[in-house]
Amino acid sequence: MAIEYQPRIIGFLCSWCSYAGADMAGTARIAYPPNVRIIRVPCSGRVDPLFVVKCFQQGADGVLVAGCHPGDCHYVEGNYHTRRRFALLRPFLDFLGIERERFRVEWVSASEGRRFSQVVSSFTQELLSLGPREGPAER
Amino acid sequence: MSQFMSGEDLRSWLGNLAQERTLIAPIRSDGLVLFGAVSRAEEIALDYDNTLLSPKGHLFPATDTLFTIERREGGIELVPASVEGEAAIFGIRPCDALGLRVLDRPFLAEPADALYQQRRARTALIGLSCHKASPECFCTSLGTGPDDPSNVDILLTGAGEGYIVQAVTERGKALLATAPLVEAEVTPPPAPSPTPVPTEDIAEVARRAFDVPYWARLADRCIHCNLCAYVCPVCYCFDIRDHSYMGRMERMRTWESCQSPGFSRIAGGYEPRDTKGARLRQRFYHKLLYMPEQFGVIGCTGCGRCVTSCPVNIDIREVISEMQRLGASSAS
Amino acid sequence: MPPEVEGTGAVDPFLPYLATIRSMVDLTPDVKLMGLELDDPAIRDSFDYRPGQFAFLSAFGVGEAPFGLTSVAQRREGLEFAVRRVGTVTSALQELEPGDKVGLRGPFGNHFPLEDYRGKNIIIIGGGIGMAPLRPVINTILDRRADYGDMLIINGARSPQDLAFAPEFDTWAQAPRTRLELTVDRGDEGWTGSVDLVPTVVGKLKPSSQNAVAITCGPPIMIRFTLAGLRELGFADHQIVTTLESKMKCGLGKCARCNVGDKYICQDGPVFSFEQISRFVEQF
Amino acid sequence: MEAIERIRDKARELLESQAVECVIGYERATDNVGARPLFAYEPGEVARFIFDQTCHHNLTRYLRDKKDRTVAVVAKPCDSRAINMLINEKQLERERVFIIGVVCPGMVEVGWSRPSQELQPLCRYCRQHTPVVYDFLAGEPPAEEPEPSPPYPDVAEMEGRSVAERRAFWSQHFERCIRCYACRQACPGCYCTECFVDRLDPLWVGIRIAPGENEMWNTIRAYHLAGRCIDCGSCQQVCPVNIPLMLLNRKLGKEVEELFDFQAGLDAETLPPLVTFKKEEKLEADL
Repeated sequence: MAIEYQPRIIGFLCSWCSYAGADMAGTARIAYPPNVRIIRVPCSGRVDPLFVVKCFQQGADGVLVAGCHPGDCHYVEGNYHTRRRFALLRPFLDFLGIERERFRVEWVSASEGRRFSQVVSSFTQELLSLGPREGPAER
Repeated sequence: MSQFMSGEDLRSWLGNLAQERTLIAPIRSDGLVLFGAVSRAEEIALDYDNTLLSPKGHLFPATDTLFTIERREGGIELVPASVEGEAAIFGIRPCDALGLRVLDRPFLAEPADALYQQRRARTALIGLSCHKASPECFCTSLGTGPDDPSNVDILLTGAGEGYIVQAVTERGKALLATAPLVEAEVTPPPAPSPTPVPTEDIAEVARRAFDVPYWARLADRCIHCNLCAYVCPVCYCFDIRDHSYMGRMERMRTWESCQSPGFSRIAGGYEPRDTKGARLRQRFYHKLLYMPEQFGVIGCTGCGRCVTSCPVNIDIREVISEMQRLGASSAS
Repeated sequence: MPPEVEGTGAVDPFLPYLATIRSMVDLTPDVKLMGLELDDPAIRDSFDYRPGQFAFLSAFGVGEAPFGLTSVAQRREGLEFAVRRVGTVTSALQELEPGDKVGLRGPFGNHFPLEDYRGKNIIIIGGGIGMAPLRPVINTILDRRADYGDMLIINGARSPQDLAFAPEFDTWAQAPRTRLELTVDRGDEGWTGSVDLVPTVVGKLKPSSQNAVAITCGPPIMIRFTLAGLRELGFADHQIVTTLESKMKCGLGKCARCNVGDKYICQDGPVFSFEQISRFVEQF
Repeated sequence: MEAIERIRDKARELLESQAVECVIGYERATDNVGARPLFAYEPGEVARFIFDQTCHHNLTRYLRDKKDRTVAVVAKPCDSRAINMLINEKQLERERVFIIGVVCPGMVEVGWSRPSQELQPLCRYCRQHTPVVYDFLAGEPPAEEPEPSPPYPDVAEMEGRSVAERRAFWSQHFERCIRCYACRQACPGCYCTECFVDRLDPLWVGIRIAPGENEMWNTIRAYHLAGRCIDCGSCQQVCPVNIPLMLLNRKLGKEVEELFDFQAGLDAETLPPLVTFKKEEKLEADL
């Protein structure tokens, strides 16, 4: 029997909001798909677009960047930069042939455990329907 | 009387050759002519001046795995890379064939570079004489010429509807055993004559032209990309590092250029060649003085690739002429 | 033995020997002394080297870098390298522990011509990690003390804790006809010795150039001023020997990274007298 | 007076009065067809200057090599935008550069020894024929700047293809990259002391010259120029293997223009979009 395709998602979560939100989902026993590998970052503004491209190059099926809602950044304005940076990266990835659906930026606060679970679920569903990325990333 | 092969017969012979060994030949794609592996003779470009990159990459690849590193039960095993099968490069120009002869000096010197040595031993060179001299060509000033057979196994020279075939080496003769050759009375067209460049006593001149302001002035223009080294049939500097990907470890070597800023910077940050002028001079001195001193050969074959591809027109022909002038004047 | 290159009878020169780390000792905050044993007994027995020679050490998965052999072959105490943390390979090597595997290629290069120095007075001038290739020179001379004249060792470092071979200082200082002078750029509370730059100490001590050889290794700036000082004291360029550092990648005279004029530092060097260096077209 | 005469006169005047150490302009290349940069230090050298439709090099790239000197540079409109960009990014002091602006007729496609009348595609989309900043202008500015519509036909064409086609297109191009870094070296905006591709720790781009690593290199380099690329096309011009690098830059340029109404280097004061933000703006992640 063929092994069922399971998308691999790399999730960069801001330590103050989204990571805490993911934690909240865990302690509240809210289930979400196990497809996301979480990397905790101090701020979503720490996520260099290079990290995202590197993830795709190394074989990720999807990349999630999650941070505090605009206005709630622990570092006051980190996520405003995040917002601009990735508003540019997303169409650029698409232009390179990496479907825009494979990359998401989401705002998830520390209290939004349920929202985190929904984000991961819907992202996983979307990636499942897209199917695996074409060809190995590294040749 | 010469051995002769029609254009059609050449394609069919090459097609057969591609079945029995890896055949590297010029291919035209996106307006560029590059050497690449071909499986069918139709893919081969026959009407080209010269390829964008020299064929050195098929013996000394831009990226080469020296060995793989395998972790086994706490221990480590090193698995050397191996070279499999026979190969032939078709369409190599005499300048590039000389380039390989020059590369032999460092790479086959004891202890020989294993991968290069194996590839060299297994690769037949089927040369193609030049039908014209491009404006940048100056091979005749460097000891070869448009129809020089001395560094190939077989040399083909276009004549009329086909090619005059010279079997130069025993290996060449063996390869031609199955070729549809005919005896014919054909005269080759006169060899084109590239514009000469004054290379006489260049090493002597170079010694005297070392400390001149010319190098700093020339380097004003240089943007220090690696292009000249990468297109050159002779440049052989390389870098070695490990590459890890998903648990797989390889020791790799890649092309490197003496023009890249960190090329000679040592641990701790000291940079012996810390000016643009010193770096640029190194390129020409390695070719024109150090290689002659060390190996007895000039590290340039007159292919002209660096001339055509330099984004800012640093033209080795002009540099050589300037060195002649500067070396002569500082002697007097 | 590494496998032969198919059909040539030769050995792939890029393939390192495997070796096991036997000891890792902190010498300074950023230098560790790595003791190695080659895994293959046949190679271990035949592996011979001289002071001044170097080898490449591999941190597998990262890469390899050249290091001077700092042990003495005749002592048969295993191979020792002083590894200072300066880049990715040295950092990876410092992370390793006894029992871990490294790769080793070598020995490469020429060596200090100690045979030619018999009967001469020897001045050793080392700065920082530059003492690493000089340590086997000192220890070889101490092992054959009668063969050589007086020995003056000048060892400088940034601070007292950066004097890498401190555990051996007593042995050196107490050896017959041997004088050890230590100096630091910045002292600390316990430091009672000299606080001076190495070239200044050379100027103060004024070693005689009569029947003498000066062997020096250290940062380029130290070498430059030491050279000037020694010349002032009457040392001819052929009496001053150093070991050149360069960004080598192969050690085989192939990668051309260490090319200076018609010399490859990895094969023609790394040991040169200043008489030889002054004949280079390009000066380092 | 011809533009070239005015350039030569101004250059001679600047050198004779020692107002500048050197004048960076163009001279004829050794193929007698193309142009190459010329650094004139002596008034006697100014006769070698040329200016025509083969002078495609962006000479502002050299200004960082002469950072502590006062120099004059011949700048086309796109090049002049690089000067603004560099001043904005504190890489250049306005006082240290004398800008000899040239009205640009558009550059032609030139290959070694291959003369051509064909306008470079990039120049067909150009919206500035007069430099945006200069101290002296050689040539008469056109009555009004043309507004090509739409300004990004090349990008739009690529956007019209399927994701799979785009992926195939780029992997085919990136596969050819030999990582000579001529694109970086020719770019006025690429001035990092240590480029991400040269970093060993952390290692972002592996030593292999292979498609995956090449893709990393080319895409991240383009992204680093998002909102900074001044559309001069130097990277693409120098690429030995004809990778359409400007298509990457122009895609980002188009997005920047649409999202933030910004074009790099039009002035030296407006902050490029990725170093600033507006709290109230609504971008994709908020929708």
